[in-house]
Amino acid sequence: MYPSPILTLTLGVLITGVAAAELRNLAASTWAYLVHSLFLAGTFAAFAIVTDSPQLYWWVLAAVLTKVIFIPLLLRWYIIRHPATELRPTLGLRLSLVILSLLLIVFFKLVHTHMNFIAPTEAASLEPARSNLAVAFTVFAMGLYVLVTRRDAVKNVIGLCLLENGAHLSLVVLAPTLPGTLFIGLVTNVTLFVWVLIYVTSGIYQLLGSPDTFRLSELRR
Amino acid sequence: MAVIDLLIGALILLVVGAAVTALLAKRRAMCGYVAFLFVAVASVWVGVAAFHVLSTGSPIAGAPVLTIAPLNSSLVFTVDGLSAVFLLITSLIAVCTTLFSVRYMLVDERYSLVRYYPILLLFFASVISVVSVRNMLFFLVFWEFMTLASYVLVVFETDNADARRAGLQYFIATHIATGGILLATILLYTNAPVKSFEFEALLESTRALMATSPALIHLILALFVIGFATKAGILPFGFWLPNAHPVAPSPFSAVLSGCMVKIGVYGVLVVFTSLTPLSHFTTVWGVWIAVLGTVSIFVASLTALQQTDSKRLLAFSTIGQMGYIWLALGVGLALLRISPAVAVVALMAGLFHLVNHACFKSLLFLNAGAALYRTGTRDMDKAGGLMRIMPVTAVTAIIAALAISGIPGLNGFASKWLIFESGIVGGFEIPLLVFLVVVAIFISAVTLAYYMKFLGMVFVGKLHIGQEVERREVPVSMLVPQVLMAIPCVAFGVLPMLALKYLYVAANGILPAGYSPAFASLFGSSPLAVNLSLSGLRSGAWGPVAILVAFVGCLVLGYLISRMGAAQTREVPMWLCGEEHDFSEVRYPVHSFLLTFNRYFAKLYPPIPVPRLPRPTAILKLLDIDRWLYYPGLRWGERIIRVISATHAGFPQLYVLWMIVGAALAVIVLFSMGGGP
Amino acid sequence: MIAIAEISARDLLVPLVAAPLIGALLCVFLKRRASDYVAAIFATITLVLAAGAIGNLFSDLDATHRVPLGWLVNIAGESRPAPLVFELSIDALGALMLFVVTVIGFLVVIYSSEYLSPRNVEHPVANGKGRYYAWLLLFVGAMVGIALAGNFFQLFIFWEITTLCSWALISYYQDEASLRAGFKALIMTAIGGLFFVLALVLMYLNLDTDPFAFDALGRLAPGLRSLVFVFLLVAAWAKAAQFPFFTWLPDAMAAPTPISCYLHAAAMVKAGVYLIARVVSASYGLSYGVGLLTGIMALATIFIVVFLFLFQDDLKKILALSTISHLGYILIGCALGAWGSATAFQGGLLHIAAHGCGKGLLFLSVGMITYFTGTRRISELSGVGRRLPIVAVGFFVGAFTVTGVPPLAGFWSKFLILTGGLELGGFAAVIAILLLIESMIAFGFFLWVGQRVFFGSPSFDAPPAKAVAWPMTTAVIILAVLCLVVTLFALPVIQHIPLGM
Amino acid sequence: MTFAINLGLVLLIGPLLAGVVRKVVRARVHSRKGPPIVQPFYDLFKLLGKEDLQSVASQVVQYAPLVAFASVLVAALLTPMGMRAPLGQYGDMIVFAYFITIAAVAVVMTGLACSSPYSMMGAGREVMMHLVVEPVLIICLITAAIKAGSLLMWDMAAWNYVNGPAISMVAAAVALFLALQAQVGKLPFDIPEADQEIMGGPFIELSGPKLAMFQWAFFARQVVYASVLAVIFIPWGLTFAFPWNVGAHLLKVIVLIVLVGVIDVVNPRLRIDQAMSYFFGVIFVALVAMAFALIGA
Repeated sequence: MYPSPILTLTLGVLITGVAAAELRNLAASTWAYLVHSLFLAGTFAAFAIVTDSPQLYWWVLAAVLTKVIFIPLLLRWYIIRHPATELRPTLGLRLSLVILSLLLIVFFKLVHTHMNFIAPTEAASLEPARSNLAVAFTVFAMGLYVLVTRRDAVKNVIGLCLLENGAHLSLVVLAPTLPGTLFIGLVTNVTLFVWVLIYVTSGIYQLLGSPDTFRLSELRR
Repeated sequence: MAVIDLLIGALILLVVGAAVTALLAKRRAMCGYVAFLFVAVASVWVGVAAFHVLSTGSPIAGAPVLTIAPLNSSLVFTVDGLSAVFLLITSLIAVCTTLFSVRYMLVDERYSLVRYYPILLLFFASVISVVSVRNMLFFLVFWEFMTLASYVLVVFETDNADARRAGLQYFIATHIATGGILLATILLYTNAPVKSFEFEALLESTRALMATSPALIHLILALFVIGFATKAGILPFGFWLPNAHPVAPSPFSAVLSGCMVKIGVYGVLVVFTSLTPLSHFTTVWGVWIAVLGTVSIFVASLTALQQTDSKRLLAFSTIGQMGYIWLALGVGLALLRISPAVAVVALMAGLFHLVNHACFKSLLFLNAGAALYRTGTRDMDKAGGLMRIMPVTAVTAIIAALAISGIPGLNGFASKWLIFESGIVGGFEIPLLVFLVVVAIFISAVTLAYYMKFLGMVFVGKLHIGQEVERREVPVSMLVPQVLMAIPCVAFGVLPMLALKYLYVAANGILPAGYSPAFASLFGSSPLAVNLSLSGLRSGAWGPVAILVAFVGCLVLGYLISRMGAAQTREVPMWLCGEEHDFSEVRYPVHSFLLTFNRYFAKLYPPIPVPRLPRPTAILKLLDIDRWLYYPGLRWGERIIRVISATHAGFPQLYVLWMIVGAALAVIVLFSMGGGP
Repeated sequence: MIAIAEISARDLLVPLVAAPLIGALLCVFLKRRASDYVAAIFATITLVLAAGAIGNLFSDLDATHRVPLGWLVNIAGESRPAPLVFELSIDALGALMLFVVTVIGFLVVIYSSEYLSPRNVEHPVANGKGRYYAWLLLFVGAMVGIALAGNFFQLFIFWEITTLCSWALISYYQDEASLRAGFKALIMTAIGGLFFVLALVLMYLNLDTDPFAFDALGRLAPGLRSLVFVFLLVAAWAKAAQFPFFTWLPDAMAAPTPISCYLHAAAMVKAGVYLIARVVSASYGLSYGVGLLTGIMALATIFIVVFLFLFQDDLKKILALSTISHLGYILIGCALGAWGSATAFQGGLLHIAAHGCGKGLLFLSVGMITYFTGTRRISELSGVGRRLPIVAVGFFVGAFTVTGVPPLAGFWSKFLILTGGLELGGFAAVIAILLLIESMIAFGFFLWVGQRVFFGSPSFDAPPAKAVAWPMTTAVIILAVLCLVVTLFALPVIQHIPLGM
Repeated sequence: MTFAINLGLVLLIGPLLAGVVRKVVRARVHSRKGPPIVQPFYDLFKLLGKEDLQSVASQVVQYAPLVAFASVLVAALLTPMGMRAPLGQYGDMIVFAYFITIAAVAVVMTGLACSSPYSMMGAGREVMMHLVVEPVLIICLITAAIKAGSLLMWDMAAWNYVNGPAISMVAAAVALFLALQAQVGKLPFDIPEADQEIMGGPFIELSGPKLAMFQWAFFARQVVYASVLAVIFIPWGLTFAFPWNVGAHLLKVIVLIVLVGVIDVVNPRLRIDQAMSYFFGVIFVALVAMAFALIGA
């Protein structure tokens, strides 16, 4: 592993991702996510420069607009109306940090090693794409981890966003020729999705008095 | 205009009349008169057409009205001699009963007339149609429509539980009988060389089957005979009749007994003359028909003797008299191959009795109806001596009762006499027939006995009615039909040759050409006397004119003798051994009359037990597939589903977990399948 | 401008399917009276279009008019041409079915406008009529689709739509019983539908050209042909409520009575027998065995029903049971047709129309009884005829029609089946005679029921506001007249329906 | 002339024979002198002059006696009495049987019309007796008809004369003789009238000329019945020349009626059910006779 701007950026993506996942203050978590998204956009930009593909600039633009501006705005819109502290997640902070770190390391290592199995293409097996793709999968796994372990609806949204970010990051590696407009569509879709989720979460809060997703089963009654 | 168009016109008129009367049903009296108008015109037309056929002797046929191609059948109205006889009696009865109904049906305002006149008119239309088609398919259609219409009229008084029960019994019994006829018809049709329901085609079918499968022919003929016997009220198949006839409105009882049951006879005649070639089958089934007829004569008449309900008595009497007709037909059919002369006379005797019975039985039902109209009861114990207030009704009733009991000089005697003559002479060939005739003659006396009872209890004797009964004759519109129907009773009695001349045409028409001996050689040439020559020799004689002249002479002689002493008349009270009783206390009850004799035959006509349908619940459980197959299956499915549904707690984290687990599994599987690095 | 005479049957087929569907869509958004009118208008349009299509067909009854619409995605690759699966067609058999479903559909829509009202004593209905009409018209559309289907595949699609609609309509009142009944009907008919799919798959896999055409069975190998036929037969049994799947039909009487009338007398159950009639009509070389299976099972159904009659006190359930047995009659007509008797086959087809009219009439009459009295238990009713004479006429005409009293329509159909059976002889004759016996028993039973319910002293007071019931009365009268005359114009059509030999 | 002979036989000889039976048989058995032979005529003439008492004003009661009288006379005219009957070619045995029945009908109608419980009871008994007795006559006559091949009564008589006695005819004659007792209304079968219990039954309300006509009709009917038995079943003496054949016939009739009288005197009355059981037996005998005839014996 050798230092390169891209890897540095992706490291940033990882660290801020962990912060967004683990911070108990939702506002702080949102800020962390903002930074995370910025790193992501930076990664896109770096790839644009490295691979010299102009359409990736559209990606950067779209990522900045949606992930850095709109989604944090939406989250903020929610947070200022509701309690700012996350509901207690299923795992304690320390334990969660340990587990998450282990998960990230193991996952990164696993994916990095067996890249041929996941993306049997020429480009994906080479650095920095290889590490980058591993990071993308790690972020994806992180999102899943957040989704599974967190009770708070906003945290789930953030987890979902992380998951999406992972996916989008992998797109850069696997399908850099994807038209910019299509990517704009994808991220806009995610934005809409988040908007809907926030709306629903707000409704859940009104109904149940808490954003606890574990209590969603009560809605069936 | 062809003569047949009169018949078709009459049918159209009746159908139109049905519609018109249906619209007028709210205005009861007017509805009746309008119905009468339609029926009268239609009857005259039909009567003219029928009489035309009888006088010319040649059948008339119209053009096809309707064709059903898949079954090679077309509806053609045809009138031959036999149909003409039935058409004539139908017209007479139709006119008389409809006129009688006008006032009779005014009484009970609970029931809407929309169920009476329109149906009655359709009924007449169907009867006319039944006897004027020569296609078994349409015969059956009209036949069953006739049943349908008559059912509606039988249950006219729907509040009456007896009527309901009788109607149910009637329709089910006759419908099943029709099912048998249908089956027999189709069996013939399927074996026909030319697939058609025309009588001619079915005749060929019978001819072909006779050679190949006689058992099947016997089956078919049995179905036909039983089917038509059911309709004709022949016991044991006509058990519905004594229940159904009394409960119908009296004018329609008259139609039932006078007209509808006769169509069963028409059916049998058609089967054995138009659908079956002359063969030993005719002989065998002729004997069976005669036996059935005799059974009916015996059982029904002896049961009639026990009745206390006037209309029920008349209904049993109908069965008995139908038995006479069947006996005659049976004799005729049995001897058709052996002795044409006797057979022709027997068939004519049957037809003659049929015509006569149509006249006097309808008349009797009208008489009973008139009594019912006036007194409100059919129980002979509750009303009696009506001759005092209803002389015309009573006199016509006496004429009818004496005619049906076979008092010489009236028409019933003439036909019975012919039946006995032909039966006895036929007995020279088939001895069994003589015994049947002996039974018939014995029962002739029984008939006399129960009509004595009927007359004695209802009409003659001391007046015995409730206070509320109006003491006057029924309205004129009810008297005219009675008088009209009494006329043929007397006319055919005095001049039987008048009827025989036309019946010969009818009987001749249904027999193979040139088969029957000449009219004069059978009945002699004198129009005033029947000089019967059955086996070549002169075998019997009935000269009503001469004998009636002698009878009147003797009456005058007797009158002169009785006036010899110039006796004076004086009114005295009834002699009750010197004691004084109110008449109603000492009135002899109907039940006691002939009680000793009736004891011998009390069990002859047991009441038919109403079948109690068993309800085998065990089989029901077996058939409840839900219970032992589907619901248990469903419960098992539910159990499995419950297990699966436990994995769906309702919050998203769990689903994500499942997804992860699933993805991991998939990866592991893919990995282990060798696709891995 | 196009002259009316120039419109051919083909031009009418697409609007014919579309009209009820559009009506259904509109009705979703409408409230009480408005939905009455819209539904009536679209039912009328459907009826008129159907009349036009059938009328056009009369010029050449042997013809088949086709309107091809689309092809199936060719999943089998390039080795063979893609089968045509969406096409509307009309021929004599389709016209017969079309007649039944549109005429009775129209009458049921008219009838429903009054039946579903707050005045209904048994089930006062204040709202929800839009939903009702939407499903009903969708149902009519689906049935029209079945009648006009040009091949098995499309028939199947509309077939499943009817299953869905029946579920919604049976559960219309949304009480415990009706929800259960609707679910039961859905499950049982859908399971039958699975066998239909199996049959379709088998046909597709084994035929290179036109695997779903109606004559496809004839082109299969004999063993396979029987298998496919049996699969289709199972589907038809489920749909037509035959043994052993008949149990959903009596339960489905929880539906509003006009729905019972349409689904369980005229339309849905008839889809099942229509399928078999199609197969028998278009296929050749059906083995003796499959005919035997069809016949024996139908016979078993018929006699089970006769037995079940004894235990019923519910008027509608009696009608339901009777329906089951009459579908058995039609299937027997088809079975005898498969054995080669054109007469019996025509009888079976005629029975589709005759029974549709007769049983429809019975259901509508019983519906009026419940509308006015609030009960349909035989033991609680008497003297209905005095209060509701038209209903009495309707019931008796209907009963006499289905039990085969001449000159009503049922007589002719039963007569033809009987004749066909006796013509064939052997076991077919036995079947025919058993049918005759059943007919007699059913006749006696219906007569008894009719007398019990309609005669005697009235069990309830005079119905209020007779005038409002005119839609129901009209429907009853029209059907009663149809019972009398339907043979006259159905028989010429039926004559032109071929029998595959 | 045949008219006169037949009518004279039944109208004059009938009452006279009754007188003979009373004088010769009954009085002798009672060991008393008895009334003169013409006593029945005295009775009749006396009745004709008596007052006619009416308890029920009924046309039927008015005319029934005349009808009974006339019908018996017509039956007599149909019966060959030693020679061809005057109305023989206008009526055969069935016509005869029906005409002789009319008399019974008249009795019954009278009984019913009077409406007295006694008369109605009597009428009922009359009907019942008629029901069981009349079949015997009919069956016996049919037996003869089967033998003769014709239903004309003279042909039957002629056949029996020419072809001699047959088993069936003898059996029929026996049966008919057993029935004769009831047909003429003598003990033990005078159940319908039964003067001692129901006071004349159907005739309880009759008096004067009406009773006379009935009585005269019954006197005549005795002769008619006896004549049938005599002429058809006991055919000897048929071909004698004119006065002799009538004389022989008269002789046979007298013998028969005296025999009936003897039985009448020495027997008590039966109950109606006993009588019916008895006649069912007689009917059986007659049927056996007919069966013999059918097999040609």
